Amino acid sequence: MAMENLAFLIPLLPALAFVLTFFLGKKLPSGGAIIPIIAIAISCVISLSITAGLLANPGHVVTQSVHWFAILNLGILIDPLAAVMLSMVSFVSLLIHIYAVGYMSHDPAKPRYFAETALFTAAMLGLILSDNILQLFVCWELVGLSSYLLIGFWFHKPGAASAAKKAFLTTRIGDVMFLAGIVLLFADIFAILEGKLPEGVYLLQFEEIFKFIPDLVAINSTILGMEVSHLTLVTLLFFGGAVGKSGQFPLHVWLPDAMEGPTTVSALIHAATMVTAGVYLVARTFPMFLAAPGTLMVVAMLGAFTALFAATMGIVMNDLKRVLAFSTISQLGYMVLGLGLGAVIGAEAVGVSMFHLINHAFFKALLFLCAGSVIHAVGTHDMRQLGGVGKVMPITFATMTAAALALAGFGIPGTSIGFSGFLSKDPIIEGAYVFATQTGNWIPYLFAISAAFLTSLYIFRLIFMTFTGKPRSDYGGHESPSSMTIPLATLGVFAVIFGALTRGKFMTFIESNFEHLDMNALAELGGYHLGPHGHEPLLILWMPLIVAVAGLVIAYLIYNKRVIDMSRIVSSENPVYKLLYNRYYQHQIFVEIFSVKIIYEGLALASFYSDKMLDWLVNGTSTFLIEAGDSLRKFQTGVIQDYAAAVVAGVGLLVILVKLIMEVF
Amino acid sequence: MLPILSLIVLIPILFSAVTFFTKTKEQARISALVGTLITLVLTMYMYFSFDSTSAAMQFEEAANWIPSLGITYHLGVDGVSMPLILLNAIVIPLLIIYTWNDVRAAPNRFYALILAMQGAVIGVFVSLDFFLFYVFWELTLVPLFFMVNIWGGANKKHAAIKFFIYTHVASLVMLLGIFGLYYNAWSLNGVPNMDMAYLIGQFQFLESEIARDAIFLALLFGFIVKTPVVPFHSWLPDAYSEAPTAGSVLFILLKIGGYGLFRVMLPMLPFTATPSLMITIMGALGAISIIYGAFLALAQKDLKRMIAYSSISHMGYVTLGAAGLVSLSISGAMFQQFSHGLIMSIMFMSCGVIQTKTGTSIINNLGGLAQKMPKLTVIMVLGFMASLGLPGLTGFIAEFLVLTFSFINMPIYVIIALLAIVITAAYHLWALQRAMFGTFNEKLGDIVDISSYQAFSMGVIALLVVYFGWHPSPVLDMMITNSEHIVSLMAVMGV
Amino acid sequence: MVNLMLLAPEITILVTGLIVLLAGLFLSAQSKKIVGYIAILGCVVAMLLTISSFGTTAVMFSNSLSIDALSQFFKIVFLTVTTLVCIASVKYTDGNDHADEYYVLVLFATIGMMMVASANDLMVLFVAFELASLATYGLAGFEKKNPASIEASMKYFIIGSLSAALLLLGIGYVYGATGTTNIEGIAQNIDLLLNSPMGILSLVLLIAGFGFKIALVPFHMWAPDTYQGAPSLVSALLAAGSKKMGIIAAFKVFIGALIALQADWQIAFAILAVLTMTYGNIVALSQTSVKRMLAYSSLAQAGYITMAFVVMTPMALTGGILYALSHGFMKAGAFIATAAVVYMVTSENKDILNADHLDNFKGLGRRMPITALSMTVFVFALSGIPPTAGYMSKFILFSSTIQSGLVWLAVIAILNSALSLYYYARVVRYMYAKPTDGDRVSEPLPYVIALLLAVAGVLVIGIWPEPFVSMAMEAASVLI
Amino acid sequence: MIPLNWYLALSAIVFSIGLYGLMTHKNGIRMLMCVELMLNSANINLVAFSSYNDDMTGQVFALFSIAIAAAEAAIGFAILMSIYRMRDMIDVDKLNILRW
Repeated sequence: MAMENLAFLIPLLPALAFVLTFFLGKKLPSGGAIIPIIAIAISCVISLSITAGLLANPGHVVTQSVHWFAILNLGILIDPLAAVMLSMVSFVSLLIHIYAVGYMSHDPAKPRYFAETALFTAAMLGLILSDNILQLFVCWELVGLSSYLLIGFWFHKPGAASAAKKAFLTTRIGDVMFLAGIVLLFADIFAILEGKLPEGVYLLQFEEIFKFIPDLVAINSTILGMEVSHLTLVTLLFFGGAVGKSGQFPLHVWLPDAMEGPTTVSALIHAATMVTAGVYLVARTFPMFLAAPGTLMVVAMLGAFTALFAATMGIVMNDLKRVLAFSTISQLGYMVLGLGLGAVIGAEAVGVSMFHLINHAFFKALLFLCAGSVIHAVGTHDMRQLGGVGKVMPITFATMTAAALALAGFGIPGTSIGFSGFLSKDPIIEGAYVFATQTGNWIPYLFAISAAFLTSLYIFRLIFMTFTGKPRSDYGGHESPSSMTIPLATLGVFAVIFGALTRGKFMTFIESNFEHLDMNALAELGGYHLGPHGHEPLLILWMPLIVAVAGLVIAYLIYNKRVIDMSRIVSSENPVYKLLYNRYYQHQIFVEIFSVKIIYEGLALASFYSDKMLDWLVNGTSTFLIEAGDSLRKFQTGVIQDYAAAVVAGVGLLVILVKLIMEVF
Repeated sequence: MLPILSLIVLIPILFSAVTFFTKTKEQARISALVGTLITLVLTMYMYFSFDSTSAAMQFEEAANWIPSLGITYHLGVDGVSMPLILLNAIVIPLLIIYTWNDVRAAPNRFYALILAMQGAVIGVFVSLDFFLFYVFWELTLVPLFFMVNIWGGANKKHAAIKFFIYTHVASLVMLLGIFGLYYNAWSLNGVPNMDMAYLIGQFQFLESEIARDAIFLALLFGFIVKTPVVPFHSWLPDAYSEAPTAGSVLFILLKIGGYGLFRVMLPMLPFTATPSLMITIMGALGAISIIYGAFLALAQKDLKRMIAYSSISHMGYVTLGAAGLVSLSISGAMFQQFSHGLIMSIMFMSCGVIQTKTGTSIINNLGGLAQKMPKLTVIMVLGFMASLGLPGLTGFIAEFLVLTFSFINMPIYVIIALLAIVITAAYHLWALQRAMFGTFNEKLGDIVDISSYQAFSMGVIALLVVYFGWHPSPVLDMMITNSEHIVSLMAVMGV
Repeated sequence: MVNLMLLAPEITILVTGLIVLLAGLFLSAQSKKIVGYIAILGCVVAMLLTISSFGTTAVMFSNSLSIDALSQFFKIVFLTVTTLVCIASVKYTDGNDHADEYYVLVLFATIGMMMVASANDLMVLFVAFELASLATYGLAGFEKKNPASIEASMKYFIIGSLSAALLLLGIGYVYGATGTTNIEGIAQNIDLLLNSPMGILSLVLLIAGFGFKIALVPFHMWAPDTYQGAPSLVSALLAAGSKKMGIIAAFKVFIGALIALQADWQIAFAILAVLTMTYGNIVALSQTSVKRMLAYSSLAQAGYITMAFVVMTPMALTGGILYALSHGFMKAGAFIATAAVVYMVTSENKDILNADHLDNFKGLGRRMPITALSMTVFVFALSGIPPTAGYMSKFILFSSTIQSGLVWLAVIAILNSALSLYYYARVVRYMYAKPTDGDRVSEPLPYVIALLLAVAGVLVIGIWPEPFVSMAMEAASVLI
Repeated sequence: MIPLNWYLALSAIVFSIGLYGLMTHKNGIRMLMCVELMLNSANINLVAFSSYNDDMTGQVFALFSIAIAAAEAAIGFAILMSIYRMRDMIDVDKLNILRW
């Protein structure tokens, strides 16, 4: 098919758009936004058509490959997993670009903005359709770069500059783990092949890597007294990368700060697309995870913990965007948890997780864009100063409410009726229950269900504080222009119905991705037992809805009707509130203790002073010699008698010395 | 056939003399530019007629020089030296363009020194006779000594003399090693011969194990001081940071230490009495340089010193990759030399601009420069990103190859190097944030962006960084060919 | 049959000297310039004669003179230095009423040195040695109105006489033990000296006698004072020429006559070589008078050359001999450059005391570009930076040290050589990196010619050393 | 016949006297005389050896040496004259502007 052959254009067009916009943007209206919009639209069309093709024939994956350097290639692999992501990313990116035309209309640096978002889109699309782990890493870093640039878009604000740096550095920790994983993987493959690299085969392609899974499991190393399979190490290191990029505990600290960037950036990068790259990485290499003993347990536990941990902070934030940021972290936790459930449900976990990923992309992007719309209109992020915005901005209000319902997960269990978030989050929570029954570990389920309650609470707190009641400050405001509201409405539609439309088809489509691999055999290698499921008790099925409704009701009572007085809880006296409000003192721990005290003052200054010592040693030698010369020259007294004495003494000493040495030897 | 190698060495030296006798700045810079452009054209011609699938010496020239000592005038180029010659031939004309409108005393001498330096450095890369090699090797010291001494910063006297003597000591120790090799081979075969390949080949036949190790260590010392490698780096921060921008860039282009590792040390390595010990020494020094340099860079308050230390950190990859002993790790190390030359040129050029425009390079005294200097910021961010190893730029290719393929033989050192990556990112971003972003420091007064000359030369280098980051094969392929050759030489001994 | 043609260089110089002496009687002070040209001509002719007969071997005058490659090589060294000095002196002696005497002394000193190079008998050697010494005593005190010059001359004279006495004593003992003063005769009868209690004593006395000329620590004490105080051009002659006379004498006596005592004198020379190069270099570090610094540097250089006695391989001797030639160019050049600076400074201010102070070299790169550039070449050559004569000589000398397994000596020498870079580089820094308020001055042509010739010599030996190396090898083969 | 060692002893004594004088006296003339003493002690050696070895070389050498000593004295006095003209004294130990 012709469209398939154009697959390489998917990342290249936005990349070209980046270059064009960067250099020509200033000369075009609205910062040259039209260039990336057209480019991404074409990418989107190609992606969608390839996806359509794949839907018709899931086995017909698109592959393209060119030699890059040494023994590496650049290649394209569009299988169902990639196709879905491509379509979502290009589509959401397109909408957000259109939205940004209105949102960024007052900013003088528009060309830079559109160039950078185009760069991001290119990198993200490149990441998704990589057919090898290195190219994925390359694009992985490039999206990190775009994220850095876009968070720091308003670089003249010290907060933005600092947040950009923090985001880059924190994710960099994960990236290094990812890189270490690739290094270890390659070294192991090298060892398995006994140093004889086959000609014409690119070993870092996913398909090639998967062939080595049994050999990799067999290699063991003893680390800290534990016998660990190298596959476990590799997957854990990959997961480390995912933890950084997808804002999982403990590397999530950058994500709330990343809200310093323009809201469109938050929507595109820090909600819908880039942060899901970590989830995508795990999904992409899922066969390795499935075969690695112990890894999926770690994944599930960490995902569940992050889901709850972030949600607790979400309920106390007063900044519109920060609430959404914590919500993103929490939802990413769900996705990671979903992947971890592979331990009991196998490849289905990828389907579940990806489904949530896509749905989340729609409703979270929508939430951010709505927030952006509000901020654009009223000029503040602080919910305590808002209130009653719904009257001024009805479209925003409506779409945001739809998104909130999707996030909180409203729907009727057992049917396909419900907001998209419900239809994708529910299977994860159910999966967690299966996980609990199969492994006896209830923690993921308990965390997930508690987080579901908190999710509902914080998102409706946001809705009520922002849109209902009376204005708490004088902000004026107006409904946003149509270039903003049309994307809102489009996304709103998707947030409401996408889940319901695609539910069944989606899962099977994604699962078909791994059809050619024997997932059960892989699970055997990893020591996981995939059991049948689908017969959960009714309470378990209804539980998510129950907690969601509970959350809504409590939020309504507190923040709309003000029935419950929060003043005693929300005070600096309350240690729990203080802990949450200060975000568990992560900043203090990470920045002040870890970065400043240990890394900077400890190690860097220690090196600094040790280097001073070394330098002193070198300079000291020269000083010593010069001083020695200064003393020795005093022998040259200028008096002839002394000179004569030196000659005579020299003769005498030389006779004695020569005599002595001759005697001794 | 054109004696192209002699020409690319002699033309810069010739033009150096011409430039020295020019009267005005205009004449000086034009003469310098013409000289370097001719060199560039010749180098490009050589590059395009170069066969990157062959590990043999190409464009060889040989003539008797001092027959009574077995010294010949022997030049040649292969995949190890070609990229480095290319690097010099490309960056130096750009450097001259970069300094086009600079105001400084005695411009004729300034440009003459740049050209002399170019001739000397290329001379090192093309020499295939140890005598000639050493002659050029030492000659590279002199222009830099003058450069720092005449146009250097406040502490130039100290920096220049320290650099001069420290590296001279190292060169002399290396010379002793060459002597050892030369005479041992002489007494073995009865004829004096200074030819590099011959002497390296004779190394394995030396009877005494102590002599072999001593010779190896002496040569290694010479090379790693120049590279430089911790703990023999003390000369570098002072020299790099006190030198004028052009001097710093010339320092960066002085890749002769790492070149020596590939050309001389690696083929000899398997035949030392204790190869594994030597590998450990090299690997450990490389890894220590990487992480120690990174921490030191993090502790610096001066932008230029920070870049200097970051250079130490980056050059650690060269030593580590060389010690990795897998053909691709060696290629990675070679590529790191090439890439480091480009990246650091941007870094020092950016820093130079900041220093001349604001009068300071203390990071905390800067701030918010991006608002006044958008063009510089774009190039500088690109340079910094390349330096911290961002994929898509040259630095990543080199680091990836070195890390991945050194891991096979020395996992511990690679893990140390991996830890340093985060630190590397930290100091780069920290410096960018403090110097370029945030609110503008009003004390700095009125600042204008870089001139179009500067933008041109930095921009071209930046483009090269991107180009080779995505398409490294034009230089990487020949490196791989040669490193496979080196490894195959080692494999003969089963190391 | 005596082939007088082989003595033609000496005869030429002698005749030139006599012509100059006679001409001086009849010429006025202004027209005395002509004697300089005569002297230069004589030197050049003598040099050409020496080169043309290079490699001829002959023994003449009852076996008391021998002409061979070694003696001819050193004659070339001496004549080179004398030529350079004479050329530069044309300006120095311009308008001086005593110019004729100056040239006569220079030429006679040169004859003395050349005779030492050909001497095959200790008697001839001693007489020639003293001829050169006496002439240079006078030259050192040539500036009669300059207290420093007189003082330099006095010190040189006293220590020189003492050394002459020691040398004579040593020769006496050798003669007493072996019954002959002929070098080959001594070598044949050496058993008598070996068994004599006078053996080591005579050895050390001879070392002291020659060591005075070579300026080996501790017989060097006069050298810095004299080099500093004497007129710069005379210092050039002393450091570059007369020093080599000590070396060739030592070559002849120790290697030619006393080879059987090799073990003893090698130890002595090893000690002296290390002491000399280290002391010279370290003390030179803190000097501010350029001439004094060059004096200490020439101590260090003498230390390097002395290594040839310790190593005693054909290669080492080749290195030592080549070093003598290179050092002739480098040191003479450096002193002539200093002389040019001193000339410039004194012509600006007659009464200045420390005309050779480092401060006067500030900004020389702008004030006297040719002088500064030449000086740069000389000091870099002295420190052994390629491609110069200094590097080439060090290359051969140090490498031969490694060859014979004396790694410790090579390491000491190498470290010393690195250390020396400090004070040499400082001169360069003063010339190019220090600002000055002085204007550009025109450099006198004779100085410029002498400097450029010396630069050419330094670079030619550095870049195309083959003819020189093979000549030095031939010379070395005479000894071993 | 007087044994050779007696001559050698005499020569050594004369040399030592000369050396002592050279190192203790300040007056230039006296130092010059001491130097002459030392040279002559060496001459004694040469002549003694000559006679004991039954070889004329030593005596010829001594004659040369005496001639050289005379020349040396001439130069020495000339230098001392210059010093005297400049400073009105010939104390050699005052000559120390050149040092260190």
